[in-house]
Amino acid sequence: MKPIAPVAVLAAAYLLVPLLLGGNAYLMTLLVSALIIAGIALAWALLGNLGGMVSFGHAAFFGVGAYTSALLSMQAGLPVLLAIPLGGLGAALAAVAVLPALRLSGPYFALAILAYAHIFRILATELKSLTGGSAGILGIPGLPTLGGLELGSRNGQYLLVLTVVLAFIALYRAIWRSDYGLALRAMHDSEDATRVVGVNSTLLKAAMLFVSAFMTGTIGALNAHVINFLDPDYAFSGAWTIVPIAAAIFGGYRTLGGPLLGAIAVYLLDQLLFKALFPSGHQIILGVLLGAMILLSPNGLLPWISRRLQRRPATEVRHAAA
Amino acid sequence: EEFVVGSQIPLTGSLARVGNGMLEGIKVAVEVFNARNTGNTIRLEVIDDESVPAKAVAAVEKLAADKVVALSGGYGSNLIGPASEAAEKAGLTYVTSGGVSDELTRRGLKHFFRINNNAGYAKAMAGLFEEMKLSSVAIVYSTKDATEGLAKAVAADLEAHGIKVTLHAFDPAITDFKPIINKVRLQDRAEGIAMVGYENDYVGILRAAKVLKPSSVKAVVGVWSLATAQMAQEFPELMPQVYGTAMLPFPVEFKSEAGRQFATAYERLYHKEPDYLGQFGYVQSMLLFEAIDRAAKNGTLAKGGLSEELRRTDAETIIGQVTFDANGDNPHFSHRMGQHQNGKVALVWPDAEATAPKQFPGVPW
Amino acid sequence: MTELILQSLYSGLLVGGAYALIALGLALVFGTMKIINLAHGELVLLAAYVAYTAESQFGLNPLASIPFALVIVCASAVLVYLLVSRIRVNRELNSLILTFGLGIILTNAVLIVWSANIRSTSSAWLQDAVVLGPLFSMRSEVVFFVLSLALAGGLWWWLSRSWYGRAVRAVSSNRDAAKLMGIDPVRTELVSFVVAGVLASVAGVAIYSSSVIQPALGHALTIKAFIITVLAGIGSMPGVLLGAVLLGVTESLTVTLASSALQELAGMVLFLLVLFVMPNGLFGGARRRG
Amino acid sequence: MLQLDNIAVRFGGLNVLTDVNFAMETGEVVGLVGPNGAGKTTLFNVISGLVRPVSGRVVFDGRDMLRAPLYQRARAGLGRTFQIPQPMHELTVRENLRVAQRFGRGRVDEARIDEILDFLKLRPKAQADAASGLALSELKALEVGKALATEPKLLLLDEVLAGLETHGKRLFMQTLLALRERFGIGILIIEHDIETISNLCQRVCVLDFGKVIADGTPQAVFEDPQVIKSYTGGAAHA
Amino acid sequence: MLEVNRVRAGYGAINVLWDLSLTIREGEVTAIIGPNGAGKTTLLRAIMGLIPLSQGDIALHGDSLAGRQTWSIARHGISLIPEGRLVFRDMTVEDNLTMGAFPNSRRAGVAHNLARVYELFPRLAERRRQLAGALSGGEAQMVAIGRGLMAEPSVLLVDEPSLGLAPVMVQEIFGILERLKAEGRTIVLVEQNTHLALSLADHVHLMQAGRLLLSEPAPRVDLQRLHDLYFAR
Ligand SMILES: Nc1ncnc2c1ncn2[C@@H]1O[C@H](COP(=O)(O)OP(=O)(O)OP(=O)(O)O)[C@@H](O)[C@H]1O
Ligand SMILES: Nc1ncnc2c1ncn2[C@@H]1O[C@H](COP(=O)(O)OP(=O)(O)OP(=O)(O)O)[C@@H](O)[C@H]1O
Ligand SMILES: [Mg+2]
Ligand SMILES: [Mg+2]
Repeated sequence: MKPIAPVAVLAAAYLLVPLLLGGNAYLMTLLVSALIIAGIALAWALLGNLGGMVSFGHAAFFGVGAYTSALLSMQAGLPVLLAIPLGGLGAALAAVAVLPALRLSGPYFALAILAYAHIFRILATELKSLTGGSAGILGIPGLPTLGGLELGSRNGQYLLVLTVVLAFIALYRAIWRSDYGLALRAMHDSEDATRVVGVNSTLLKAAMLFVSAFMTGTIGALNAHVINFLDPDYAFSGAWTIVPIAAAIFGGYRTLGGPLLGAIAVYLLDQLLFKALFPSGHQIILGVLLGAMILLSPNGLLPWISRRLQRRPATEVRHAAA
Repeated sequence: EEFVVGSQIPLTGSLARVGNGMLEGIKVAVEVFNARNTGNTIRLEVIDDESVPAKAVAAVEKLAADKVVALSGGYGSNLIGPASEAAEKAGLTYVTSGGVSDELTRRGLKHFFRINNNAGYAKAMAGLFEEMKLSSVAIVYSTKDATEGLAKAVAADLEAHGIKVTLHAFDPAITDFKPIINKVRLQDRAEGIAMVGYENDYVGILRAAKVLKPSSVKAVVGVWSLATAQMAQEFPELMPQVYGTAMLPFPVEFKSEAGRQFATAYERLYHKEPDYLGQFGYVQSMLLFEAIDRAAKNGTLAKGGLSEELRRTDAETIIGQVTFDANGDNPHFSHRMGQHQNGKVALVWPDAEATAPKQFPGVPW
Repeated sequence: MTELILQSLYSGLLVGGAYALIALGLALVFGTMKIINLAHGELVLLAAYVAYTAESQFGLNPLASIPFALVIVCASAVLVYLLVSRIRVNRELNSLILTFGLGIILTNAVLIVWSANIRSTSSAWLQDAVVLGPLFSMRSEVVFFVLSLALAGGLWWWLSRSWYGRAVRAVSSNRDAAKLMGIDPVRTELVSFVVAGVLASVAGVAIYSSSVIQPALGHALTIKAFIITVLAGIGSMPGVLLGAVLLGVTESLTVTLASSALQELAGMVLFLLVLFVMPNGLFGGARRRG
Repeated sequence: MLQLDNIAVRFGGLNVLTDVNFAMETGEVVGLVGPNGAGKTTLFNVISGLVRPVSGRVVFDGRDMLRAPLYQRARAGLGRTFQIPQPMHELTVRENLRVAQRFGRGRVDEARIDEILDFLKLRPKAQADAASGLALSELKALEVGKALATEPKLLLLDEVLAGLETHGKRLFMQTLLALRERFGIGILIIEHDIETISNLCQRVCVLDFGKVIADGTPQAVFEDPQVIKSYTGGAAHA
Repeated sequence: MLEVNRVRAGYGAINVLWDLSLTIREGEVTAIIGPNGAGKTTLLRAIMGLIPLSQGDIALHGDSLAGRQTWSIARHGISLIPEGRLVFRDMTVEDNLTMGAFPNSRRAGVAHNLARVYELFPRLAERRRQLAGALSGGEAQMVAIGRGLMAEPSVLLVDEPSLGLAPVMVQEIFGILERLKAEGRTIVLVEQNTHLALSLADHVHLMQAGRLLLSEPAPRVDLQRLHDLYFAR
């Protein structure tokens, strides 16, 4: 893409959107929700594209991040903006428990991590004294006001979540373009081949798991302070896994921008358009959309768009590092 | 003048069934209210929150943007919590009966109102057991929030009355209850089984009990969604003698004019017997609409006086007396207990409301 | 105590049989095509609702409704396959989102057609108690346990002994090589989807007969089936049966010896432990390296 | 520089290697031959760390390697190829070499990569995807390329010459010998072509049923009646 | 009987075969030789329909095979023993071999043919219950060859059968091919070992860079000239 394009997109996201839509709390709420999903989708795609691991349990990290941050801010009284990254760290810490699963591959890994999500959910339900059990936590403090910017307002939430997601994209891109990114991609389907040329694949995979868990946990923490509420079923809901996966694949999980684009497209189309047309049957349309997308453009929306726009190959992951 | 009332309610997703049930009652309330010719009419705007908290918040914000005057709806404490906070921010009155968690009314919200609560259910269930003079009760409950809270409250109440209680929590995902009931049969040797869960749990527990036939048990008591017409019709084998909370007997007999009005409208719209979800949805909405009417007439509605108007409510309704305290809770709320008797549901507790004596001891097997 | 434990083992065994029934179809399609059919649970559910309609409208015993369920569910399975077979790129991941979309469509279609109310059989015959000494169960559980055994055995025979079954495995192992043997991969895969549809039909009727159904159940069924498939070792039908029974027994023993609130936890911990000891599941063969 | 003591490997009930003792010096070129399924590739797997023996010792460059993970052995200077080529599927040919160089050797040197590409005649395919787009012989060349890019001290070659045209084989052997001269690396090569082995190696080791049945100069080994019976079938003089 | 007529084929945008024409005669052994990357394997894949022809036609007994699916070509009695093994890794050795007889017309002879293959490769008999994915390179090659023989094809295409086999086994394989030739089967042999190939062949085609450079009856082939042509780039 020409350098102008990303700048234009950024300017639109930071200036145009709040200026034009900022007055509409409903739209901004939808956007924030979409960005939350985009953040998880991005972390999921990172683990898949770089770590070569498909996860069916990112809800595990999302929930741990959310609970960590909520509890730190409420019980230890930490400032919310400090508690959020600590939520990410908490999720990364939880990923330590997941390390044994790195020995597993393919669907075995995918489901092992799903099992972790279930286990964490049950622990959150059972550890009543800490988490409040199934009653959950109401009244989680919202985002603070920082230098005059009211982060707790819908616009503030939008700007903060957007910034975090973009920062994650930048991190993802940096890893991808490094030699480590190359080695990580090399491991897919050929782990032994990569190890006999000197790559410490276990370490690299573990690192990707931590990064992905951190991202997901941070997003989970952000969401907790946006929605001000948590309970085990919600925090570890399978929806935090499956919707981002759908969004990532829909947008093009092999591209940097695909998960973000996919999440926003799917969420907004569903909530704004389909729901308005068919108030209670709109999910059917969403299903049709997902299926049709895969049949029409198997690489996802972003590659499809860039093909249309530029008649040039999309900036797909595998070519980006050349 | 026409006022728009919003309803954020789960019509799809895990709470679809209860959400739809409550919505039926809300719609009946609109019908009945508009037919009264008070000079004001109500139009309903419904948004499905898909059983997802974030979408519930978005729904409230959309409704606020569409200039609704108040909200009636919501199901599930985890959806009502964030949604009612969004409503509070928008200064919108929020009336519900879909979440019994005590937390909801402890938040000190100015615009939040609820016509039912945990305590009312616990009172009814424990009251029935105490009346039976059982020596021991096994409480089998789902680890969900509402059920767990209720089970604990009932347990405390029973123990205070010297009844021996054993608690069996179960994960909502489980389908085979035989191992639990077998513990009740062989270890607890309890005289009563209290079920605190949802329909699918009741069916599972009752089936397991019918298979194992614990001989010590003299009564099986559940809570919501159990002593209903629907259960009587769909599971005739399982229901005989089973107790559950019920506001109305089945077939419905209303003593009051208000009740008859509700039942006729309900049957005209849905061609079936009204159930408890519909009743609660109806009552909460009716109280709200009446408050809107009053506020509109004395001119406080536009000035944000609706919540104060609603707080002044003191009404005898088809679920009993309703008033609201400072937190929006209804201190009068107390449930009644029904029992499945010969394919019908009779009210058996409290005595004042009873339509038939309870068949005791009695179990479905 | 022994009586409790015996009953618990027996209950776990029967529940395991039901789990296996739900998982077999998913395991077949996954094992032979590397396609995770996220709509599998919905197909099972569809069969259950067909049984419900047959019973409530026409008074048919659920067992007698199996043929109707077969027709409808197999047709749906064929439809799913026809769509999946159109995926040209990255079939393993893309089929995931396609079948997820189909699952959403089916769930909501079921919701619209049958409403959100819970349903279950009212057949007294199926609900009757069957008592074997100290062991109690519902008749439907026993009936479907036996069916489950028979189907797992039949499936195992089909895959390992019949020409068509072996062809199915050959296609999954190496598509090009299979074509060179004269195998039409599309037809073979279609056949395995139809067989999966048959299994889903029986599973659906079993669920309708022994427990309670509602529209949102499909997704949970898929996950359960998936977990058992992986626990079994992908592609192994005896593994599915063993894994499912192991899971069922672990869960019921947890209820008996500890608390039923921990039953899911125990199941998941068992799953992880098995995988950590046997990274390819109970019956998954290890691959040669180098 | 490489020493194997009493290596034994079992798979299930199958003894694939029993009591294998073997040693080679820096700069030596040794041929490893034997019937199909004798355990040659398995021995490579033991040396490079893919298979853990039930007993025995692997010493390389004075270090006990038995517990060392794969990547450490590679960094220590053990380079290997796979009999069934295992390219890094998602990368191009050039990227394959780059990863090997960056992680096996420690730093990237594009000039060296070009040199390797030229030597293996892979230059025209440098941008091709490794997984699709290469003929079998090219995949084998890529195997060698990856191993060379790590700058090994000992090169383990598993049937890399099989399927090469006669002339290509000769060229290849010459370059290998040149490499040995220039960098003093040792080569252990599995090959079924007796002529090639005889020309290339000073020493040949024969495995049969997981045991070393002969070890010596090519002439001596290929005249051993046991070797003729189980392996060459009298083809040595063809 | 098998006519390859001005065929162009390749992989996506990369074309490999350039207007290649050749004839394979019934009952003969036709050797196709040529340097690495000449397109020999690609030709065999094109005949089997594994890659589409962008131009030209391939006909068996006058019936066009172009556009036909691989499995239907295989059922027509053409069988390929592929290079690079292509075995069913997740199936046992015995199941691998059995799959060779998948076409209906071949199933009757399974037991007999299986016994014959085991006789040829005793090593496979020992390993019959082992998953093919765990075999050694040479053993897998035996499986691929044995599987090809199970089909009793009327036309057998063999891609580098000697690859990875120990010298004794190579002799065995060529013995088998010799016998098949004697039975009157049509064989197309791609082989790097020119010496061996020529010893068996009736007719020789030399390919280079996707074109046919030379086509001669085997007895007339001059090794030296062949050698020169090989490297005339
Ligand atoms: N993971 C495994 N499981 C079971 N058997 C195995 C495994 N790996 C290797 N084998 C067996 O060990 C034996 C030796 O295999 P290996 O690959 O070392 O032979 P090789 O000498 O390299 O033969 P070739 O010349 O055919 O390549 C073979 O019979 C093979 O079937
Ligand atoms: N899948 C593929 N995609 C793109 N190009 C390919 C592919 N397979 C082979 N090629 C190219 O086609 C050309 C011919 O390959 P082919 O395998 O037919 O050669 P060959 O004559 O069989 O060589 P060898 O002796 O190495 O087996 C080679 O240049 C190769 O790089
Ligand atoms: Mg080998
Ligand atoms: Mg070739």
